[in-house]
Parts: sequence; structure tokens; C-alpha cells
Amino acid sequence: MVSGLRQSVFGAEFQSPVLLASGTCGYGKEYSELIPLDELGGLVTKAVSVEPRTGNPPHRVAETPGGMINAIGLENVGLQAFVTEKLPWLRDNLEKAHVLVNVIGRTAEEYAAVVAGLDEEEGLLGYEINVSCPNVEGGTMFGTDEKALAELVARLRRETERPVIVKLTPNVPDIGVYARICEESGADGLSTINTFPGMLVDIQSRQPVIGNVSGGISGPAILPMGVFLTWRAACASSLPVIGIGGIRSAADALQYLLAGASLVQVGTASFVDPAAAVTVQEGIGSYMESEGLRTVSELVGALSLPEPALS
Amino acid sequence: MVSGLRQSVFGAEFQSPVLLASGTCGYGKEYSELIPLDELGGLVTKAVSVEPRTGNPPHRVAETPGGMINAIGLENVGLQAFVTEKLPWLRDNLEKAHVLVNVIGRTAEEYAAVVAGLDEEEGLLGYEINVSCPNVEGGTMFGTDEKALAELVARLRRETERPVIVKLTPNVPDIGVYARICEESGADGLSTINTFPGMLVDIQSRQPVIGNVSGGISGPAILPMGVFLTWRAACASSLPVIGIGGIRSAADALQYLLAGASLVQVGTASFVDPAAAVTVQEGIGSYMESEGLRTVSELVGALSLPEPALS
Amino acid sequence: MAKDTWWLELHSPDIASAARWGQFVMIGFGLRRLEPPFLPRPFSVGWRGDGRIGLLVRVFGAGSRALAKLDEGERVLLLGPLGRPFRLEPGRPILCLAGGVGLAPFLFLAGEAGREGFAVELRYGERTADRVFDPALIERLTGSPPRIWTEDGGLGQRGRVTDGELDAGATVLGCGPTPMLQALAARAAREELDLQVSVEEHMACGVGTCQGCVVRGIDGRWKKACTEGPVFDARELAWSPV
Amino acid sequence: MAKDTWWLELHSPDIASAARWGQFVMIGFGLRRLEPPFLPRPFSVGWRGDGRIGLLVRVFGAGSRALAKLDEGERVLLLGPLGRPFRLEPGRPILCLAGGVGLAPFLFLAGEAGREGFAVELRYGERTADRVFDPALIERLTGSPPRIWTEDGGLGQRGRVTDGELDAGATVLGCGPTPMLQALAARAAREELDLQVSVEEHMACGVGTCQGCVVRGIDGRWKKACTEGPVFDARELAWSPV
Ligand SMILES: Cc1cc2nc3c(=O)[nH]c(=O)nc-3n(C[C@H](O)[C@H](O)[C@H](O)COP(=O)(O)OP(=O)(O)OC[C@H]3O[C@@H](n4cnc5c(N)ncnc54)[C@H](O)[C@@H]3O)c2cc1C
Ligand SMILES: Cc1cc2nc3c(=O)[nH]c(=O)nc-3n(C[C@H](O)[C@H](O)[C@H](O)COP(=O)(O)OP(=O)(O)OC[C@H]3O[C@@H](n4cnc5c(N)ncnc54)[C@H](O)[C@@H]3O)c2cc1C
Ligand SMILES: Cc1cc2nc3c(=O)[nH]c(=O)nc-3n(C[C@H](O)[C@H](O)[C@H](O)COP(=O)(O)O)c2cc1C
Ligand SMILES: Cc1cc2nc3c(=O)[nH]c(=O)nc-3n(C[C@H](O)[C@H](O)[C@H](O)COP(=O)(O)O)c2cc1C
Ligand code: FES
Ligand code: FES
Repeated sequence: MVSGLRQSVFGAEFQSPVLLASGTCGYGKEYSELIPLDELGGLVTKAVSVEPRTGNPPHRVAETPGGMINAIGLENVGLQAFVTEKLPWLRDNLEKAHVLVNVIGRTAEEYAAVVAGLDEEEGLLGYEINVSCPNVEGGTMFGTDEKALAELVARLRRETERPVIVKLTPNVPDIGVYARICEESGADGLSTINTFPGMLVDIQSRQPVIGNVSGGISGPAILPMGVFLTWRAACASSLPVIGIGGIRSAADALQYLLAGASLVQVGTASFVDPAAAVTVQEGIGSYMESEGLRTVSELVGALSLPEPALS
Repeated sequence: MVSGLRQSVFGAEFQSPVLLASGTCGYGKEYSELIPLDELGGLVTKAVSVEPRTGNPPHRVAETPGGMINAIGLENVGLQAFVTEKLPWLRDNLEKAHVLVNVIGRTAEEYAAVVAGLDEEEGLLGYEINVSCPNVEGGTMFGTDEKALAELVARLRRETERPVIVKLTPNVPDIGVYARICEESGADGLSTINTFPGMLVDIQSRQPVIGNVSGGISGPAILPMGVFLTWRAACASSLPVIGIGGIRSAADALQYLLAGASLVQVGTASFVDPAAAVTVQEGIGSYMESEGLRTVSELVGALSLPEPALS
Repeated sequence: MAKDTWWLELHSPDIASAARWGQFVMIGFGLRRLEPPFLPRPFSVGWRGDGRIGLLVRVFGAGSRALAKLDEGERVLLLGPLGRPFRLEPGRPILCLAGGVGLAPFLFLAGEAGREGFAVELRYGERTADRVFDPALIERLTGSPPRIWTEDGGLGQRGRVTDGELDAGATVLGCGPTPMLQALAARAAREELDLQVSVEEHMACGVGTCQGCVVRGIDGRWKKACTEGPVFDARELAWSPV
Repeated sequence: MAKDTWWLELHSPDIASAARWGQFVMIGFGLRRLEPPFLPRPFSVGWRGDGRIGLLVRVFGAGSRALAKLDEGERVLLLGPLGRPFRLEPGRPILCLAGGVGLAPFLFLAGEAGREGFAVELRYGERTADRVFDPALIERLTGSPPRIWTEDGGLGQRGRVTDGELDAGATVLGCGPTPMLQALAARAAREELDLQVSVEEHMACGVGTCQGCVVRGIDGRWKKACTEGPVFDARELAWSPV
């Protein structure tokens, strides 16, 4: 691998800027026989909540034009089982790839409990806080409630020294506002973006295809939205941003890096081809060689504004 | 055409539920030699502002995975030229298809001026208010500012007896909130949805492909988002909703109708094939025949919730 | 050839040698593709021999159509063998009930388990006679002719494959549309039969990472069809009333 | 055949009979397609005869590749003829400067205007000799051999097609990459030449509805390449300094 793929972010060195996205790589083990996991930049675990969650009824996945819809319902084994059954494998099997744990909760307390419960454990670099899930009390979402988000981030900051990366939702008028809130509240980074709410109707049965009625849209279809929101988030704050959404090629990943992402995550593409992230990583290396770049950081945010040919 | 395609909405009878979307059919004339415009449900004109607008530098369009990006910049001839140069053709050439005028402004006054300036004119059924464009003063958008939206709609309501249809932006946490505001403020209908902000980077030049840097994403890629937001808007208010986003087949349009849309608009698909809207319309007719439906209204909102096979 | 039904052989020595009856493969169409099938599709291993696996594909939508249209020599992404196979008890007779292309895993099982000395009976049902997969080919693959049911009575017995007598002494295996499996499970419960079913659910990854493919377990918990299944003991699943 | 360059003939009697030199067609790939080319692509009419039109296609990205890959008998959506043609003054000699596949409209024009009695000179430049479109075919289509420039000097004169003398008495027509047109426009301004250029811009509709294809006019207003162009009098456009 090109040594130039190294990226220093969150006070850690990533051997590559390419990670596997939360919910698309399980807890790592599932892909371990299929791809050289430990050669990637890292992976983000499926969401972990303080208690186990059962999740939504089927169908939970289906495809949409240029992408897919999913409504898993954040099914997960819960904090305790994660620590005893999942984390040990990651700790023992990943030496070079970094692990971020995706954290969800219904309340700030639940988020804090997960972080507190993991903070003594080895085998993870930091936390990716998923604020795109409903806060049952208020019915709002941390990701779309400025005050709630500020309090949550500040609260988690007190719980841990480890990197706290907030995964933002795209369903806001201006993602920059939330990027700044995260920075001011003490976050170490941002992940952009999570899925877009969507729905698929079976016109024969006249029923939603997805058991949960609606779900999140991911895949190539959302690539340009993700690049835009990553660019906005990177401009609005000085926090390192992890670019996510629709990446299936090095060219896609490079769009995110140029737009300001320090790292990228590959999600849906791994379903189409488990080797997708590896291919993306190798392609970034080739691009850097052909462009004579020595470090990924030379690419990050290296976007230049266009001059229209005739004007 | 199946007489059953008729739909009564906004106190008017549409011969078909299929319209051409704003900005994708110019002012009608451009497509008149290509398709039987007057056999469609109608069309929505390019946005009209009180003063002419020059629009953005090129490139203004490019394709994205499963869709396209555009940043036209609401270039338009302005109210006066629209009345003298564009409207007469629509009035003289469309007898059965309805015309909605897409209205934009920087301030509520500008919106009101356009509506007032058109209200004495013949040849249009009503107004589609595009609240997804920046309000220069506040820097916010009417479409994402609850108070500003309520005032704008109430203001326009006072200007005209004609249908006022508000075209909502998808970039909000809960579109239902804005749907209710429109209803309470006196709107007659809703259009969902406008484009999603997006960006495309040319990794060779390291420049945005689009002269305006960012643009709006449309096309099949946004179909499931549009269906979902149409469903939310239809559930949240009792206003008739026009479903828009990614429609390129009768099956797509039927998803919107089942989700609660009373009418649909075809946009980007017309670029791929100018006959797209006609094909969609015919396909809806065939579906109705095969399903033994007599009126489109039997389809509107006829979504039923699924029963998972194993549960 | 049977209506809308294709027999496909793919070269994949690794999968061919590792596959066991009831397992499946995920067939992907590549990262460049945006048109359906965008996601990979699961298909049961219907046969294996000299480095190849055989698939029985019925054209339903985009994925199966893409497979049916594959040209000689074309490549697809193959992931497998995946999932838990049917579990057979030495000495116990086996009764396979196949609905439609649910026949696929039993072509594999009846053939190989038969040669291994298991007493295997294969019953195969289709809605209409024109959909019945060539009985001669079935016999060649499994070693004995199947008993056939068609709802239109055009071939074999008129009725459903689940109509026949079920031997309580046998391990009953079912694969087919969910309503068929529901009916079968209901009967198994009444008649206290030992029943294993292979279920279908939408899948994205096929290897347990996406949690997309769940069916409800008797304990109320969701089970992953791809890793905990696709073969389940019928008693493990919470069947909705038929 | 020239590198990455294809000559394509499409059956379309209506377009063939209506087309005029400098006009173009939008080629669409159908509503089912999601992979690039998703949007239709504009291509100049390069020739017409017995119900067909000829296109000169250089493979650049998805759209041109899809055309190059078209099989005999395959169908595409054709919209046209579109745009404003080159405007010729009777009796006035015509000097065509083609850069790369900017050659296409001049194959049409030199052929037909020549037969109509116009004195047409065709100059054609490519970066490298291996990209030069078969001069014999050009001569067959236009009636006379082109003067060729290549930057590598491998064929014809070394240098750029814009290097040669430009006759002030002629109507100069230019088609090619924007930088070439900019250079040409700059020269035309200095030497007070009567210059028409055919410009390129991204297009979605090709018929004036999307307003996507603009170039800046001298008055600061945007002009639509599809309906006000693609052929413009060089003086109408606001050229950025070379
Ligand atoms: C374990 C297993 C084994 C199978 N074995 C066979 C077999 O041997 N022969 C056979 O013909 N079929 C088999 N199937 C069914 C097959 O996987 C496809 O679901 C079926 O071919 C229809 O898919 P399609 O793409 O043709 O139709 P589509 O219309 O694309 O899909 C049909 C339905 O499946 C849904 N779907 C979408 N994506 C997926 C996905 N990734 N996985 C599953 N469904 C999806 C669609 O939304 C639609 O509702 C099996 C399924 C499973 C789970
Ligand atoms: C009036 C006119 C006449 C032309 N005549 C010819 C000709 O005779 N022969 C020839 O080889 N080429 C011609 N072109 C160029 C041609 O239309 C394509 O732009 C070119 O083939 C590259 O497109 P692509 O799809 O191959 O590559 P892509 O990589 O898909 O596109 C190349 C660039 O064009 C952009 N683009 C995307 N969509 C469009 C679109 N709808 N229209 C234009 N560009 C788009 C892409 O974003 C990319 O930046 C002409 C262009 C115009 C405007
Ligand atoms: C099946 C599935 C499950 C997901 N689960 C989670 C999750 O648990 N937590 C989270 O933050 N994001 C989750 N995501 C979102 C992805 O991490 C990613 O943000 C999104 O899919 C966009 O990236 P992509 O287009 O590359 O897939 C999930 C996505 C999919 C498709
Ligand atoms: C080139 C282009 C121009 C557009 N101009 C307008 C406009 O002026 N006003 C408006 O409300 N929507 C405009 N839209 C948005 C469309 O009306 C429609 O809401 C959107 O494209 C989604 O529908 P589609 O996926 O069918 O294209 C434009 C879209 C495109 C592609
Ligand atoms: S298909 Fe992904 S977990 Fe089963
Ligand atoms: S391409 Fe649409 S206006 Fe020119």
C-alpha cells in the first residue's frame, strides 16, 4: 500500500483514509474472512445502545433507484453483549485498523452510559455519536435540535478523553449550524452523512415494501448530497470531517476528500462488493501517484473554484 | 385517454393527474412541437420573479448517479416579459391542460407583486409558490423559516382568489410542520418536493463541475425521498399534495398517488425523453384498467400498512 | 424448458467444493451497476459438479432476469456458500417438499444425500404444468423421478405439494413461497412432524452484517435468514396464522 | 480508423431531410437507464444521405462511449435537428477551422455548401496524427482534401489549425475545443474577421426548456447554446482572455 495513504486525524494515525461505515460491516468479524480488514483505515461498528434493541419487522431492506432503503431499527446486542461478545474480537484481530463505536440512545443519559461503559475498554479509538435517531421523550432528534445537541455533546465530552465524532443528519436546512454547535460543545470530529428518509411502495399490494413503512436511503444516489454536506460542514467548522454517502469508487472518495473530508467511509457499496473499500483505497493510492501527491492531507479541502470558460 | 384519469383538485378539473414540473418545460412553447402538451394534466412554468434574473454561470447542469444536478439560478424573463411574451402563448394554445405559474421572490413583497401582477391575467389556474430560494435580507429561506412562511402564505392569500400551492423544500427535519403552517395560513395545496442541495467535484481539475459550486439534485435518485415526504405532507395536512421527484414511469407516479398525492409532476425525466409525462399518463391509465379502478381518486392515499410474513 | 425458469451453471471451484445442501450464494452485479439489480441476490445452490454450481432461476424481477440473460462466459460476483444447511439424521428418511423454485436446494440434497445412502423422497409442486421444471433433468440430478403436484392438474396430481401424506417418521424439509411454508408449519405443528424450512427474505449482505434479512423467532427475537438460516427448524419460528 | 474516433450512421429520415449545417441532435439513452449516460448528449450532424445522418464521435466519457459501443440495429432516442445553423453569405468564400471532432459540422457543410457552389476551404487540426480522421473519407464527404495540422507534426503541417493565414474576405467558421475558439475569437477581433463559432456546453434538454447550456453574451446576458446557438457570431459572445 502507498505509505502516502496515511492520515493523522483525531490524534491517531490512520494507515488509510478509508473506513467501513456503521451498520454495513456488523462488528467486523462478519467480513474478516472476506476482506483484509486490518489493511483498511478502520471500521465503525453497528450502533450500540445501552440496552439491546430488537429492531423492525421485515422487509428491512430493498433497493431504490441507484441505492437502497433500510429500516433495521438499530437492532443491536446492547452495551454488555458488545463488550463481552463483540469488542474482544475487534481488539484481538485488528492491530492497524482503527475501531470507532457508533453510539445511540434515546436520552443523553443513555448515550453517556454507553460511552462510560466502553471508556475503560481497550480496542476502540473513539466514538461516532449517531444523533439521527428519535429521542422518544421529546419526539425530536438530537441531530435536529440545536440545544439538545449542544447539551449531548458537552455531556459526552465530560465522559471521555477519547475522540467524540458526531454523525450528523442531512435533514436540516443548514448543516453548518450543527457543525459549529458540535465544535463549540467540544466534539473532536464530524461524520457526514447519515441516510435520507425515504419510502418505497409496492403498487401491486399497495403496501410499503419496508415493514417499518419508511427507511433510510443510502448508496450512489446520495453521493452528491453527501459531498455537498461534507463541504458545508468542513467550511463551517475546523473539525475534521469523515465523508460518507454513496462512495463506490476512488473517484467518489476523492470528491469527498477534495470537498474537505479528512477520512471517508464506505457503506452500501460493501453489500454490492465486499471488496469495495479495498478497491477505493487502492484507487486513491493510484490517483495520488499519478498526481504526484505524497500525502492524503494535500488533497483534503484542496477544492478550487471554477472559472467558466465563457464569461 | 381513459376518462378515469380525470382528477378534481383546487376547484378545477384536471384531465389527467400528470403535469410537467417547473423549470423542466420552460414556458410550454418549447415542448409544444414535441409532445401533445394539451393532453396532459397541465404544466408549471419556469419560476417567475418580479424583475428578470440573469442566473448562474456555466456549467449549470451535469449528471449525478441516477440523476442530475442543476444550478440555473432561477434565470427568468421577469413578470412583465412573462405577461407580454410567454403567457399569451399558453393562453392561446392550451385549452385543456392547466397552467400553474411558479413564483419566486427575495421578499414577501416580491412574491406578492408577482401574484398581484398576474391575478388579472387569463390563462393560468393558480400559483406554485417556490419557497426554496434564498431570502436575501435574512439569508434564510421562507421554506425553512416557520414564521416567514406563515406570513408569506397569509400575505399571498390576501392577494388572490386563485389556488396558492406552496412548493416545499425537503431540507427540513419534519416537512409535516411546514405542511400544517401552509394549511393554517390559507394555502390551497402543497407541492413536494424541490431538489436536494448537492455538489459534484471534477477530480482532475479539482473544481466543482457546476459554476455555482453547488446545485439541486433531481431525477430517479430522489424518488424514495419524494414519496416519503409526500406521504408525510399528506398525512400532516388535509391539503391536496402534488407529488414530485424522480418520476419516470407510471409505477413511480403510482407510488406518489398511493402515498397521498392528488397530482404528480414529471421533471428531469422529460430531458431523458420528452414523451416521459405522456408515457407516465398512459401507464397510469393501463394500471387503473387492470386494477378495475374508475377514478384516480380511488388511488390517492390508498396505501395500506404491511403485515410481515413471519411475525 | 419450464416457463420463466432457467438452469444456470457457474464456474466456482471453491464454492462447489465447500457447498452443502440448503446453502446459498449471493450473486452481485458489480459496483458500476445502478439499474436494478443494484443489490446482490441470494440463490440456493441447486447442484455442484466439476468446479461448477448449478442454479435454478425463475424470472421474477430485475435480479432473476439479469441472471436469465447472462451470456456464456459472462462474469458475476459470487459470495458463498452461505447460511446453515439442512440437518439430516443418519438413518432417518427424508421427505422434501418443494414449491416452485424452492426445488433448487432439493435437487442438490436429493442427489447427494441419496448417494450417501439417505432414503430421500422428493415432492414438487407448481401452480401450473407449464412451470414444471423438466422431470427428466430432475431425475438425472436426483437419481429418481419426483412426485409432482400442479394446481391446474396439468401434470402429476392436481393440488398442492403440501396435500400429500406426511410420514411422522421422516425428517420433513420444506422450501418454497412463504404461504406454502406457513401451511406446512401449521400441519407440522398439528401432526407433530420434524420439519425444517428454508425461508426467503430480502437480503443486502448475505453474511450477517446488515441485519436486513430477519424472520421472527418463537422467542420474539429476530433471526437472520442469511446466517442463522436460511434453514430453520419450523419450531424456531413464530408463524403468523394461515 | 482514428484513435478513439467513430463514424456513426443513424436512420432518421425526418432529421436527415430537415437538418442544416451546424445543427445538432440530442441522443437519449432511454428512461430505464440510470448509469451514465443518464442525460442525453448533443452531437453535431456530420453528414446526411438517404434517410440517415452521420455522426463523428470521439470517445471521451460515458455518452460517447455508449455511442461507440452501439450495435448494428440498436435504437437510441433522437431529438433534432436542433439549434441555429452556420449562416453563409452567397458569393462569399468560406473558411472552416475544425479542431478535433469539431470537424463534424464541417463535413456536412463543406459537402453540401460546396455542391451548392460555395467556395469552401476546410482546415482540420488534431493534437496527434493518430487522432486524425481518415482524410480519404473526409475528401469523399466534402469533395476535396482537407488541409491538416497536427501538434506533433505527424501528419500535415506541425502546429495548430488556428496558425494559418485567415482571409479577411472570407466567412470564417470555427468549431472545436473552447480554448481553440477563444484563440480564434481573439485573432478575429484583432484582424477584424467575420467569424462564426459553434460552442459546446453541458446540455440537458437541447430545446430551450432547462436553461442549462448558457454561454455569456457580450451584453452580459446568458445565451442558450441549444436554441440561440450552438453557432454564434464571435462578436456576440463575451470571451475570457486567452
Ligand atoms: C436464501 C434464498 C435462496 C433463494 N433461492 C432462489 C433460487 O434458488 N431460485 C430463485 O429463482 N430464487 C431464489 N431466491 C429468491 C431470489 O433471491 C430473488 O428474491 C428473486 O429472484 C426475486 O428477485 P428479483 O431481483 O428477480 O426480483 P425483484 O423484483 O428485483 O425483487 C423481488 C422482490 O425482492 C425484493 N428484493 C430486492 N432486493 C432483494 C435482495 N437483495 N434479496 C432478496 N429480495 C430482494 C424486491 O424488492 C422485490 O420485492 C432465493 C432467496 C433467498 C433469500
Ligand atoms: C452542440 C454540440 C455538438 C457536439 N458535437 C459533438 C460531435 O459531433 N462529436 C463529439 O464527439 N462530441 C460532440 N459534442 C460533445 C458531446 O456532446 C459530449 O459532451 C462529449 O461526447 C462528452 O460527453 P461524454 O458523455 O462522452 O463524456 P462525460 O464524461 O459523460 O461528459 C463529459 C463532460 O460533459 C459533461 N456532461 C454531462 N452531461 C452532459 C450533457 N448532457 N451534455 C454535454 N456535456 C455533458 C460531463 O459532466 C463531463 O464533464 C458536442 C457538444 C455540443 C454541445
Ligand atoms: C443497512 C444499513 C444499516 C445502517 N446502520 C447504521 C447505524 O447503525 N448507525 C449509523 O450511524 N449509520 C447507519 N447506517 C448509515 C451508514 O453508516 C451510512 O451513513 C449511509 O449508509 C450512507 O453511506 P453509503 O451510501 O455508503 O451507504 C446504515 C446504513 C445501512 C445501509
Ligand atoms: C433544470 C431544472 C430547473 C428547475 N427549475 C425550477 C424552478 O424554477 N422552480 C421550481 O420550483 N423548481 C424547479 N426545479 C425543480 C423541479 O421542478 C422538481 O421539483 C425537481 O426537479 C424534482 O423532480 P424530478 O426529479 O422529476 O426532476 C428545476 C429542476 C431542474 C432539473
Ligand atoms: S442479509 Fe445482511 S444480515 Fe442477512
Ligand atoms: S440544453 Fe436545455 S436550455 Fe439548452
